Amino acid sequence: MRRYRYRWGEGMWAYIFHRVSGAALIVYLSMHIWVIHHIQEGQAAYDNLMRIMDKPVFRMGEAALLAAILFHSFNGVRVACMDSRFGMRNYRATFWLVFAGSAVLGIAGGMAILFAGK
Amino acid sequence: MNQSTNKYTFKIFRYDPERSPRARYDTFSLEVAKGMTVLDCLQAIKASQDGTLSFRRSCRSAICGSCAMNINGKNDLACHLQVSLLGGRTVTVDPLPGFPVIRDLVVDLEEFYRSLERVLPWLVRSSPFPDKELPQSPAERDRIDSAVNCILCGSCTSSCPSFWFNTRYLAPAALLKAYRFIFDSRDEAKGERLELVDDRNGLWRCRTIYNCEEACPKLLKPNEAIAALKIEALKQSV
Amino acid sequence: MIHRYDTVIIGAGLAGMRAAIEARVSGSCCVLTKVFPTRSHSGAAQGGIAASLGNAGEDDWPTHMFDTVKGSDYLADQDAVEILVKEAPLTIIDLEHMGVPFSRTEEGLIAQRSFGGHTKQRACYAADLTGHVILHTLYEQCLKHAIKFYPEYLVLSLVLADGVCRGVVAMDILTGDIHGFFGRAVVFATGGYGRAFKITSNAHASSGDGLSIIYRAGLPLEDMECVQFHPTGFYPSGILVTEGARGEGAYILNDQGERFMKRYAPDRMELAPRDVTARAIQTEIDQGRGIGGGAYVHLDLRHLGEEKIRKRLPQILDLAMRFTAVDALKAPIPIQPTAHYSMGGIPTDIRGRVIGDAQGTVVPGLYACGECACVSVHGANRLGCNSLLEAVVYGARAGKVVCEDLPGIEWSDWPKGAVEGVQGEVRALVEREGNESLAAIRDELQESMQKNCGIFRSRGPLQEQLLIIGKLQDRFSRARLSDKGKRCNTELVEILELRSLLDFTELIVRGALAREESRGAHYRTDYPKRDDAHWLKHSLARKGPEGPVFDYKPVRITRYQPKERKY
Amino acid sequence: MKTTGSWWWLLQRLSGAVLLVLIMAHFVVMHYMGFEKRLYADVLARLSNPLWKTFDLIFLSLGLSHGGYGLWGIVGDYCRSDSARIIALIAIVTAGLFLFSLGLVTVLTFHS
Repeated sequence: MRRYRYRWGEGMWAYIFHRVSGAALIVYLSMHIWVIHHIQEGQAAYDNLMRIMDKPVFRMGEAALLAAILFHSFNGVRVACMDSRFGMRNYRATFWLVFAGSAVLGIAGGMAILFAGK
Repeated sequence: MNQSTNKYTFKIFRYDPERSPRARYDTFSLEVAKGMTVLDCLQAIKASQDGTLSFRRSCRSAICGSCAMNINGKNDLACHLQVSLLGGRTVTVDPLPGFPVIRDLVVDLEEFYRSLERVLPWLVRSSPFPDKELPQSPAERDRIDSAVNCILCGSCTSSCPSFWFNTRYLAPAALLKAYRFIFDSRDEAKGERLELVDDRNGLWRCRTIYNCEEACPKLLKPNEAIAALKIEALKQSV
Repeated sequence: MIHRYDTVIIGAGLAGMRAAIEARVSGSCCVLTKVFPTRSHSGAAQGGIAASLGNAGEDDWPTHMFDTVKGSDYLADQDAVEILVKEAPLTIIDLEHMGVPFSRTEEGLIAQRSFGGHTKQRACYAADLTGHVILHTLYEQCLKHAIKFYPEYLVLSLVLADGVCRGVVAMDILTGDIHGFFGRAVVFATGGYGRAFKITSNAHASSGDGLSIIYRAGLPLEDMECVQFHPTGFYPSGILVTEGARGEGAYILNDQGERFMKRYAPDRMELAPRDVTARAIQTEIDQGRGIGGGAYVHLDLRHLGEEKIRKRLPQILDLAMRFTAVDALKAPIPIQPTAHYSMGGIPTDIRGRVIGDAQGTVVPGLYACGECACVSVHGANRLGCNSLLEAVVYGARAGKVVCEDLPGIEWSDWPKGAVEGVQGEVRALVEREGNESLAAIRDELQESMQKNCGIFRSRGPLQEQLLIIGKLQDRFSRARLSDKGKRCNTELVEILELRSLLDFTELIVRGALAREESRGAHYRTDYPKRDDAHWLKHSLARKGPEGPVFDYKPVRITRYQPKERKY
Repeated sequence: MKTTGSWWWLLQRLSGAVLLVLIMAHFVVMHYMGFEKRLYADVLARLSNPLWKTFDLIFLSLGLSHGGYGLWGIVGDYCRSDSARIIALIAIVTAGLFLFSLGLVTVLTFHS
């Protein structure tokens, strides 16, 4: 474990969050495609499934999905811009910008999902 | 004023496979005078408390790169870091992460040195040399300034998570070396070198973590060199 | 284990690697080095490398030669200097073609700046990292030519049989194993010995191991009393502040803010040679005109302007902040003289072959170049920028001469028991019982050398120093190691380095005591004048049955007859 | 066409940029335009529109390729054995193709 003993900074967290959110999105996308595939089984079965998906626990999942999408997207833009030296140089500040942006939008959007139609 | 002294605690990583397969931390208490660097303290500990403490050191003026180690969690040169500026009364000293430890603070840099050799690290020219120097404008020279100032201490590569997980990765130091020649106006092997860093353990393994930017004791920015190389590689393909 | 190479090179600084690049042509070649090649102390050279390129105003080699000879206080061998300065321009061009990233003029030529003792702008530089960039470029060239390195090998002894050099015995520091290196040609490029002094610009590794090995093998060492003190080292560490700072126009100021060099070298001011400037600074300090009466004066860069400082002296800016906590843009830097360079060393002829006596008898198979060698191009005082030049010019020459000589050198036999003898010696050292501390002996040696054999010398302190060294040598025989291991035993390395220091500091002191005159860096307050009638000669010290024995050989004077030296 | 890594690198960034737009649109429609948008009838209506069909197909293929390449990058970061890398590559491509065909079938064959 000595190999990984380092003072972890913003760059590390950005990397880990990006990786974890990316992996989570892959898992979600796979499930999503699989679930939507069930639309072939007819209206009743599908709408029933959608209603189950509307339960609070799944809504929380959706909120988490939103947060993952937001962070992964914004950080992706950050990395691309920093790599191509497009205006951004400070990796710490841009991380916090991305973090704050996805947190604010994620919480606001997540609330909207959780309490929609209630 | 110069006489004001202070007690510091040094927590130092110890490992000597000849004696024990287990690593441990030893703590030493030391009176630190004003202006003493971490290296001065290690020397003092070795001289008066424990002669078996092993570490590399040479120039003690921040140019040879021997004494790169992990101090309070950050890679740096022990010789140019004043203890009083570290903040806190405890200084934790570890060997550079990511490299196998030979003994105490001495790490095996063999793989690090080999990685440099993978980027054709010398000036290549096929056209004939003039009798005089090859002309180069000050602006062209400035372009490689940060890269030629690299002292090969290994701090950046050691701080790179991509390197920890895959030690075949070229890592920041070797990529900086590649940059040094790719952007040298006198060199004529740009394309060849770009192909070398395009290796599957090359340039694209950089995950933009930016630990290298912070780790470099000479305040060079290997990350910017890597970014420039990515763009250059792209330009070559289109 | 015995390794066989046609050429065995010891030391991977500028001289060693440059020699390797030449020597590889005529057979197998390896380089042993105590520290990894790019960690060699050549890399700490900052200001520049001299050559009469004429990129910044008219210049030619005779002027360079005269400056060098005058700088040496006429102790340099002029045939050797002539080779040095004549080959200098092509050597620089050659380095540039290898890839050395020199700083450039607006026209795209190699930039040149002024330097102490040089009457023209002839220091080719790369900001204030000249040694660093040349060292790294030579390492890159060695990689290109696939030269075999043995990094972190400490050479322990020279293998001589029937007066012929057969190789060396070295210890792999990381494993503690002792290896024999059997070679037809052995090139010493082991650097200097600044670590003999407390305040030094030199690396911890600059402990003069090569010189001590030569001395212990019964061969002579030349002009050991000539030790250069660099005028500007950071206070209190002694770390180097390049002469290039003054080359760019920095002032040296005393407590009254006076540019006191006008009293010591009115024509050259801050750009007087190092011996003159260092003595001037020390005199100011000794007479109580150091800053606040302390042991340092000021080096003021501020009037150069931020842009020039950042561009040409970036390293000094960084080091000043880190080692003296001074922002050189806003305040003057505290400086003091610091032990810097050893003009003396292993005597060689102008082809880099080591000579074994005052008559110039060559030791077959043994070569030396760089700071450890004494050709002598620096005489009693080296000019700044001439050391990198010497390392590269004479390194290459040694390599070429090896190529010429190799066809005439037969493989002989490796003397039986050479490795085992050293193994036993090292074992005995590790297992020795005693109560003396290695660090205490080293500290006392360095402190007393600084005090008694520093910039100003005289009979009393020198004699006292001889007694001190005698006592320390005695204590050394009872020094005990706490580290009994084999793997990466750095304490063992330190005690071996201390053994070297104790060997040759005695030669420095005895040489200084014998030379009853003041010449270049060697200054005797009891003999403040140069004495050409008696002392225009090189000293040679070799190991006798009861301590060192001195002999002398004449200085080779070709173009410039000695005259009064004024700046 | 010599430094092939740069192409993949560029494609990953371009697909990422397009996905950023698509996913926002998709998410807004599916989660903020009312629950009925997710039900059978609405989905059916949307998929009858060739524009939405195209949208979904682009979204599907870019999402899978971006994700698949990302996964391949992760494998490359941690995995040094060649055989394991090949197995991982086969697994990623197979899974990607399978999911793509599944999605393709859903989008193309589902209409009234």
